Amino acid sequence: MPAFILKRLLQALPVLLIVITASFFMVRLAPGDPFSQERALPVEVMKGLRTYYKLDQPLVTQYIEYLKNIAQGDFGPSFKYSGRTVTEIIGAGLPVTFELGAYALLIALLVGISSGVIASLRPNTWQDYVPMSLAMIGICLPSYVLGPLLVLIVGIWLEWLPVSGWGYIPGDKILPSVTMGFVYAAYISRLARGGMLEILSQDFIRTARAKGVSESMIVLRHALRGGMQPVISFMGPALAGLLGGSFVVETIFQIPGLGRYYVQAAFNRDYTLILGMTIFFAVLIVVFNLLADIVAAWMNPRLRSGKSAGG
Amino acid sequence: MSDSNHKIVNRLLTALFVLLASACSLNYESNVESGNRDQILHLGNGDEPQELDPHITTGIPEFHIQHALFEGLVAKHPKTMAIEPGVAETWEVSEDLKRYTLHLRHDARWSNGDPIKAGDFVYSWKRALTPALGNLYAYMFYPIQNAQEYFEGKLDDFNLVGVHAPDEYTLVVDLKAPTPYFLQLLDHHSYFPVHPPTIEKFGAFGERGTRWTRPGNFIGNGPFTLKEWKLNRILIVEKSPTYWDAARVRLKEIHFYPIPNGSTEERMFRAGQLHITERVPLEKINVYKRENPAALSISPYLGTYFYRFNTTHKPLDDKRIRMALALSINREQIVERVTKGGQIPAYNFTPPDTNGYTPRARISYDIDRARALLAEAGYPEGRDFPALELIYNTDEGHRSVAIALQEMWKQALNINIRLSNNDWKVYLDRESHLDYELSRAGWIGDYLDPTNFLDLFVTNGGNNRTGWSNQRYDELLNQAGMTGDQTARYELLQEAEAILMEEVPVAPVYTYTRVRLIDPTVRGWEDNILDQHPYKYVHLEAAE
Amino acid sequence: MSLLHVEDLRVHFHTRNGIVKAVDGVSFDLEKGKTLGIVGESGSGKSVTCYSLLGLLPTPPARIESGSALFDGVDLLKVPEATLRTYRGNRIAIIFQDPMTSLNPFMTIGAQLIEPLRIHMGMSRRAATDRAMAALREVGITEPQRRMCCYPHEFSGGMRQRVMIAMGLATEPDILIADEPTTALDVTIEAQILELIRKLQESHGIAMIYISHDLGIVAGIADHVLVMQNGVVVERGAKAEIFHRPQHPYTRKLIDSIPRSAKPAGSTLAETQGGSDFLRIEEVRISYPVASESLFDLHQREYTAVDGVSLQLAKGEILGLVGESGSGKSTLARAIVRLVDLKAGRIRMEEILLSELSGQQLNDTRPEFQMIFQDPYASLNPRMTVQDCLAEALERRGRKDRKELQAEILALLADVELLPEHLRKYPHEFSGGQRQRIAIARALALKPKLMVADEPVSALDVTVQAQILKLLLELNRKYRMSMIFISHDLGVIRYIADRTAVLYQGKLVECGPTERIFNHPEHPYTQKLLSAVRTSRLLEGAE
Amino acid sequence: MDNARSSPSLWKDAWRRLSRNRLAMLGLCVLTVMVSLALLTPWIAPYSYSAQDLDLGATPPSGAHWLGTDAFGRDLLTLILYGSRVSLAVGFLATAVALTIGVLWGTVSGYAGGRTDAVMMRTVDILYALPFTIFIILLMVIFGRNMFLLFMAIGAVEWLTMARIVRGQVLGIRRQEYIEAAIVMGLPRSRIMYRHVLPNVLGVIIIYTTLTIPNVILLESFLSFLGLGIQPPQSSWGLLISYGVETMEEYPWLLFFPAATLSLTLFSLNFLGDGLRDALDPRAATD
Repeated sequence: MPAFILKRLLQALPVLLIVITASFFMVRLAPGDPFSQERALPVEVMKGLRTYYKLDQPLVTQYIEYLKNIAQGDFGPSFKYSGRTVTEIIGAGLPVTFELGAYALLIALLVGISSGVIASLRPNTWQDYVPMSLAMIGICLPSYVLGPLLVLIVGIWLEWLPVSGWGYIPGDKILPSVTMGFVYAAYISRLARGGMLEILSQDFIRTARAKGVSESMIVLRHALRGGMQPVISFMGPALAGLLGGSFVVETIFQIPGLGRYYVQAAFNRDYTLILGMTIFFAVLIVVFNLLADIVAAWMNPRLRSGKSAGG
Repeated sequence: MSDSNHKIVNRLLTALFVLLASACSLNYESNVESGNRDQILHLGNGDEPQELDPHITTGIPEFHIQHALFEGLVAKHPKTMAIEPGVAETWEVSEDLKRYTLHLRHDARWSNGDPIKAGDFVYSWKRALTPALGNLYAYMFYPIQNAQEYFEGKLDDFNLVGVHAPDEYTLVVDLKAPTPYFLQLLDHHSYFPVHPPTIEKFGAFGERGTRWTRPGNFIGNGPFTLKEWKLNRILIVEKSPTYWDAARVRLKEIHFYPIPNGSTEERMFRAGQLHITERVPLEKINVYKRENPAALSISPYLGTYFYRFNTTHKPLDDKRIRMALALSINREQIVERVTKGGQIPAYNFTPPDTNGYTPRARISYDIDRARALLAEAGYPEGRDFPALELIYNTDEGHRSVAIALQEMWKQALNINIRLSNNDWKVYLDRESHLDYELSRAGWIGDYLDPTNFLDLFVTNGGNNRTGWSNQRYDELLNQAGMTGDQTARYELLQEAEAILMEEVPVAPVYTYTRVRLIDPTVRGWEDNILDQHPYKYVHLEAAE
Repeated sequence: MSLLHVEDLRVHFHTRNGIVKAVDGVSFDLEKGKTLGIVGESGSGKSVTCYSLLGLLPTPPARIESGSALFDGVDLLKVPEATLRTYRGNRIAIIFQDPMTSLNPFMTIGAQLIEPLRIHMGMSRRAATDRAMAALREVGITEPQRRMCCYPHEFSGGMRQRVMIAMGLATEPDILIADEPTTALDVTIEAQILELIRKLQESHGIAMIYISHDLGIVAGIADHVLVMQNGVVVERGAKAEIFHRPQHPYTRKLIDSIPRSAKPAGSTLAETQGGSDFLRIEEVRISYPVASESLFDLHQREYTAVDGVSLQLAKGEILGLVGESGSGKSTLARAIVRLVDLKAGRIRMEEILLSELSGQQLNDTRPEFQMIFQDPYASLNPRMTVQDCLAEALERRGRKDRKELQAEILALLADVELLPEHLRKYPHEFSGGQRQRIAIARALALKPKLMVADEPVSALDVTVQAQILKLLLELNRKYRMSMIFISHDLGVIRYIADRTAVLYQGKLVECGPTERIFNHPEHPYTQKLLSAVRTSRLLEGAE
Repeated sequence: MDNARSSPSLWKDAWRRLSRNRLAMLGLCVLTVMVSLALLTPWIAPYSYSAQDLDLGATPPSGAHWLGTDAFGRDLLTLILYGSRVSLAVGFLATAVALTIGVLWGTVSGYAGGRTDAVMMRTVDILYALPFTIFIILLMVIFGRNMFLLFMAIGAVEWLTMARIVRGQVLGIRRQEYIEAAIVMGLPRSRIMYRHVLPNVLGVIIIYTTLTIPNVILLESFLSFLGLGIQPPQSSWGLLISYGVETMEEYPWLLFFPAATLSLTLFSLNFLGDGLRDALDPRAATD
């Protein structure tokens, strides 16, 4: 297992390098200038800016320079937010995004797993159909619909919860977390149901029943760990998505997270910020895919040691 | 089996109920309530400010904040936009209208208590004209003698530029030509002063992005000073005790919220989290008109919404075609049914009553004439007319106007227009490279003068972007630039405007309005055509 | 008054394809301290009978139509679920057939052992742990402290079955139901487990229901025997009566199916062909990398499964390969068909050096040597009909026109005694024996010169086992096919193999003509193996 | 046709079983109706898709406009019908692209294992991490804008997850004895993957596909915002929904009907998907 982790971490290096290289050139090839705007720029200004940000040098030189800088942890200044470095911008959004992602994850897991498990206990009865229909609605209700809908109902009509913000007013973290978590909950619910149905038909569940274990304990102690395997493998990319932030949710709820930069930095052609965000996201992907594999192994003892016993 | 399941279900339902119940019991004071008590104005401010340095920024959100943090040599009356004293208490203009002598008030102070000297302005303007800084608004200085030459590097010695400080409290500015609107420019953020020791403390003279604009480092000279700036979250300014007119300032703090999304902003306003919004989503305007007209504020805005024609592209190189397209726009319907924000149909390019100038030339709504022109140009009843592409940057409002126009042109002229939205930078790229056929555009005036609009279309002007060129037009504008007499000047501009409306490189659609939601407790916030709101006149008064 | 009295039990399965009468009027009594054996082939309803007593059948589709099961004055078939739960694992315990799937792979052995003690006896965690460790010790597991923290996959099959037994006995039940507890185990282990169960039963005075398809084992352990066929009891009586004076033809068939004779005369081809160099296995060594446990230990450790084995096989000869699990016999078989690579040594078939082939060359040669797998269900693609499966194999030798293909398929079916109407069916629709016939037909379709059969009959009922063995012998003769036949069942080997090789811990310990090995085993391990058979098959000893 | 060679019996049997599943057939019917409506739209739509009535504006459902009109006075039913042409085409075709690449990639990666697997899966990681918005903008610049590109762009992102999921399944199946049996038979790798591995991961593929289609339909609206994809006056469900959200308080029908249409499609897809999965599992029928 540890050798496996080490191997995967070593694989991460070329992955990151390729991501950086590809993004670097993709970003430069994209049409549009980081400094262009409605009002025409005087040639002198443009020249001044390009010199200032060293965009007048050959692309390869810039690339090598960039690699050198990031090796030292310097991601450069943002082009758009000229007074801030990329590191500072990401650093400012990171805690918020992670917190939101963590709450959303919690909600997604709680709601998703419990509804999926409940549905699996009595397949093809109302107890199955109700949560599964909700899950399907969750899948077709994207967060840009669900978010405003929740705000309208809970925030404005019922006046139960704040409509926006993050940590300004007590309770303002609830709606964004729910909005972000719900879509994932829908997927998890379906996956959990499938996994549980599979496990509940296994022989060892019969063994547990033969031991006189109560139904709830059978679910909690005997079936859950195995039944969650599909959820775990889904969680790798999902976690990266959750913790990488969401443009939509952050915009709807006015949350100072990172998600908005994926789209905005690209729109602004903020070269350094795009690259910074890409690297950040790539690290998340690598780490969480690895983590998902590790957790899967931890949850499933058979995968823990390299090879199963017996011939 | 089933009873234990029910137990699980019941437990979950109980947990859900407890969660909701605890959520309901949350009771909080809204921003508006607490703001009214403490004189804190909560303001929606569009995008996150990219920077606070007045010599670097170009955006409106930054401008709003800079107006609280800095003060120029002169200021404007909140309602009439008439020039008022700012840092300069008095000023004289020479006979030939080319020399301004400004006398700085002695009690003007930086927020750290330093007195503001005339030399600070020379320093600041030199900084604003340093190419390395990349000041996009450097051209605002071009009326000043040799400023353009210095900025373009043709001149190295700043002493030759027409700005001097003969003593600590006098500033002399020499202009290239009589510029009737020059005083207005002094209230523009690019003319704002910066505190030289602070600039030097945090970086080199011409260095971008230093930390001098951060809370704690920042020194300004406006009625407010920077208290807190959290990225994408909030920017707080508080009343500056060193401001010379501090007695008049009644607000204790202003909270600027960067809210890029209009729907979010509107919901925040409704939940009492904002006093004033930056805008109102299209579809909400009618709702407020109907249900809460008191909160809706619509005021004319110095800006024109128009369409550019690529005059280098067939068949748009034919002015008859351009005219036909321009004539068949039902502007009344667009402002009433599509934009809905009280916009004024625009039949000429310069907005009406721009500092006393109202263009006489008009493009009317005349479908019959449009059809005749189209037929004359070789496309009777729109036959064989190529499907032109109309580009616009991705935005709900632009899309709506484009959809309406598309159908209008189809109905009136039987021609097909393809719409194509582009992301902002691609749109700019295509427009400036004349890689388009029709393009949506807008122009907001920086100062109250028709040349601010008509200058756009001089040959090879950076903002022309239509490929259109007219010698007479260029001459007229050049002449107007030399003319000091306002009446004679306006006559020249009228003629230029007439040429523009004859040749139609652009089709004006409407004159902008500013649509905001304003809480009734806000006082002293006046509507004006430049959308400038000197905060020192604003205060909050809770309605009893 | 008997401990358990079952009267007219009827269990039906209501499926989409109609009602299956799985148990149709079964009655029996179980006395304290006695053992009741229930014998029958798979599908005879013996397991369903026992599961229904504890409410372990999935409802639907199963439904108990009638009957009663009085235990301790209570009708087990009628009490509510909650009451029944207090009996399960407490007063009535059950040991399931397959210890691989019946233990929860996600929980430690300890956690699973402790569970019934905590539930039924209300023991503290500590007391339960002590009791569980004692139970482990009782079933002969050393170092119980350490084993408690292990997961099932870390145990061998025999150990797992011991754990299952310990779990069943820990609460000291009144009745123990053992559902084929040794079927999946090696002979030597089977003997140990049976011995263990019997000892424990005696010392605790437990009544037991022992279910098996193997009459030999039931004969060794039961007091009374019930023979079931198609949900009905066809014969019942004391052990000796059933075995020595079987009344019902089915019972007789069951007894006759037990392979205990030598290879039928005249079925041997090898001598007539002469020479023994059809297949030469020379000094073969095979090893696996073992995952390292520590981050800093990066060099791979190896586990040697087969260590320097040399064997020869003549054309048309059947070589039996014997050994317990872990002896390397399966690994060797897989190496011969090139599913596993050799670390050293060579394998040569006629002129071809099998062990050196690779890529396209290997693929082209593959039809020459085929394999029959242990589990016919796992080795058949669940989504292919018999038609598709055989057609694919036949076309491996080149495309054929439809008629020719169909004719060949039918010929193959006839060879393995399947019917044409089976062609459209999927593997799951067949019984175990039929599935193995399909697998054999698939292997035959390629007309191999060498057939490697890895425990081809171990998963089958005795009667079916006999049929398949007969079939293999016939095919061997008909196609003059050489065969390597792997089994842990010595009876089977004795019946089919010309020569027998014994593997122990990856090494070849003995090799020679089958009858010689059986009558005069030389190596101590071979002797132990043979004596184990004698202990478990008491019937043979009695004869 | 030579049935022994070409189509395995699996599909024929699957269809037979599927036709007995009432929910699945209901789903299939609804989808068929949707697709036919989409195909017939130009003939059956009550209004022209570009016809505006600015003076009418947004009106709730009425006799003249069954589902109401939008702010331009356009008939919502017409918009949804024309939108279905775009959304269904995108939903099915882009998913097909994603499916093809993802399944191929995942199968090969999972089946080959070892270094090949590592390289292929890390490639997936890389593609996950690349900045999508920039990628789309680049695509448009290089290839111009058209529907084909839209499918490619959507396929390019959606196949990644598909590949991961398929690989996971294939890893499990690779060690099955029937795969070893196929190897021993000397079947070429491609055939083993196609005939033995793929049919046994179909269940998961189908379920994930039914989840991908709505995803793709909604993704289209994002791409349309970027300028890739469709342009007004054309419409799609995704666009109608996202514009409907903006006006949900004033004109709730503009959100409700497009969202309901999408949900109906998804429900049908799900029923069909579940049915198909069961139908493709020969064991499910009698167990």
